[in-house]
Amino acid sequence: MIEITHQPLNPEEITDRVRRDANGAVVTFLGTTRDFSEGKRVIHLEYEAYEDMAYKKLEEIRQELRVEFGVEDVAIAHRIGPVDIGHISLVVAVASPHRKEAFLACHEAVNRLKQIVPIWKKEVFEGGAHWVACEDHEFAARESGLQPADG
Amino acid sequence: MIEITHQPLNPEEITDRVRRDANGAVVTFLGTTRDFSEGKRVIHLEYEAYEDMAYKKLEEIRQELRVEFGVEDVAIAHRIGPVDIGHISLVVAVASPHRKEAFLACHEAVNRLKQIVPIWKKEVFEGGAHWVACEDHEFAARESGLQPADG
Amino acid sequence: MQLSVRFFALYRERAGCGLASVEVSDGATVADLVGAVRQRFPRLAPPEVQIVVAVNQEYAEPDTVLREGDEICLIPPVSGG
Amino acid sequence: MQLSVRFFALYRERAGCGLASVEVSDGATVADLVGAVRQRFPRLAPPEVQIVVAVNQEYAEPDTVLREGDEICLIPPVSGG
Repeated sequence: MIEITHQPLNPEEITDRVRRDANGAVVTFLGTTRDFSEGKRVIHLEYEAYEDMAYKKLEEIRQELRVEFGVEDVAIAHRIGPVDIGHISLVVAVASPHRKEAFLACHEAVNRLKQIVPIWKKEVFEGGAHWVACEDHEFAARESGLQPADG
Repeated sequence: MIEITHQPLNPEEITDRVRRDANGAVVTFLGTTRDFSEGKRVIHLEYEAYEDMAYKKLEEIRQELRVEFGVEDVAIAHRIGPVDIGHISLVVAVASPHRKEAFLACHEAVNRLKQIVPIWKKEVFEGGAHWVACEDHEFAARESGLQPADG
Repeated sequence: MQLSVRFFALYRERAGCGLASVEVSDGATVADLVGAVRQRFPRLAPPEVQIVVAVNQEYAEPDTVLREGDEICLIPPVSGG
Repeated sequence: MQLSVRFFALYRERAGCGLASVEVSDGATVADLVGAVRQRFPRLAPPEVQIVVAVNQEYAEPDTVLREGDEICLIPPVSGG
């Protein structure tokens, strides 16, 4: 099960989708929005996705986990739109007969998601905002006298 | 929070105990009872604990995770007594600001629990039963003509 | 030919729109398209920053040749999770 | 001296009880105690299998010296999780 949604995520429901009597291990990752980022207090977060491609890339990750770790039961859900501090933006649940594969596959799923899935996070601070991981752009833009379009 | 209980475990409640606004990553492990063990259908499971020492050893693991991975927020709950197939016997939840520490610490907690915490699992099959990990004892006992006390 | 180009996140804000129609010559590559987009939206990214492009929902190399009707999207550094 | 010894899981079933009082000489070690327990409960474990002992809720070495009132428990291979 792969889902990109504006609704709050329900980790228990998502985890239940991968549980089966043959699986002795279930590993669930929750990505939650932090109150501080690089020393600055975040007051609000916003996620944006290129949805069709994001679904495709998440499905690709699920296939890779199947091949590399032999795990059949994987659920990934990402929330988009505004997400309050302390709330859940990502749930990845992996179940397998034994624990090692479940841990490795779940960790790897999150790593790959953060590398290739077209979803973006904007952190809003007091008096400013930035798109995470776009520091080079921001820095380069400041250096070259350009201002971000959003001020 | 460390707990050994005869009651069914509630993973969501246990996970919520480690969530804080400073933590961006929460990893939860569920150990669930499998329907097959080494090719034999399990019809029933039973856990037994040396409770006082088990609490002490679980607390020791929590301290080790703090020192080795810097994780402050760890919850471990183990169910004992009879546990039906597909139900949860163990919940380990670890939260930390970043994901790597949460994944490694949670995995390591489960590994250590299975090595040093005095809790035992008995699998009941059709026509037999055995205490898991006591195969050496059983094998040696059969070889020397001894029978397990429980038949 | 006219190509529709989508922008998300930082690029959407910098471009001031989520979708633009860009004119390139037939047989143009991804690199050619990026050049045309940069000319039209100079604030998008400074010259030294490479812009990643997805064609038909797959990451594309600069020498990928584009065709009319391709779904083209400029992808700023991702940060989901 | 008389020592109280606790059994769990496989050992509890093999001993047929969860608690036994075992007589050892003063200054006896864990190894001495295990010898006395094996004599009293020969079905507990075959001779070639080492029996792990916890004293006062901590794993103990065979040469650990025991004292009256120690909390002693025989620990079969653990399998929680």
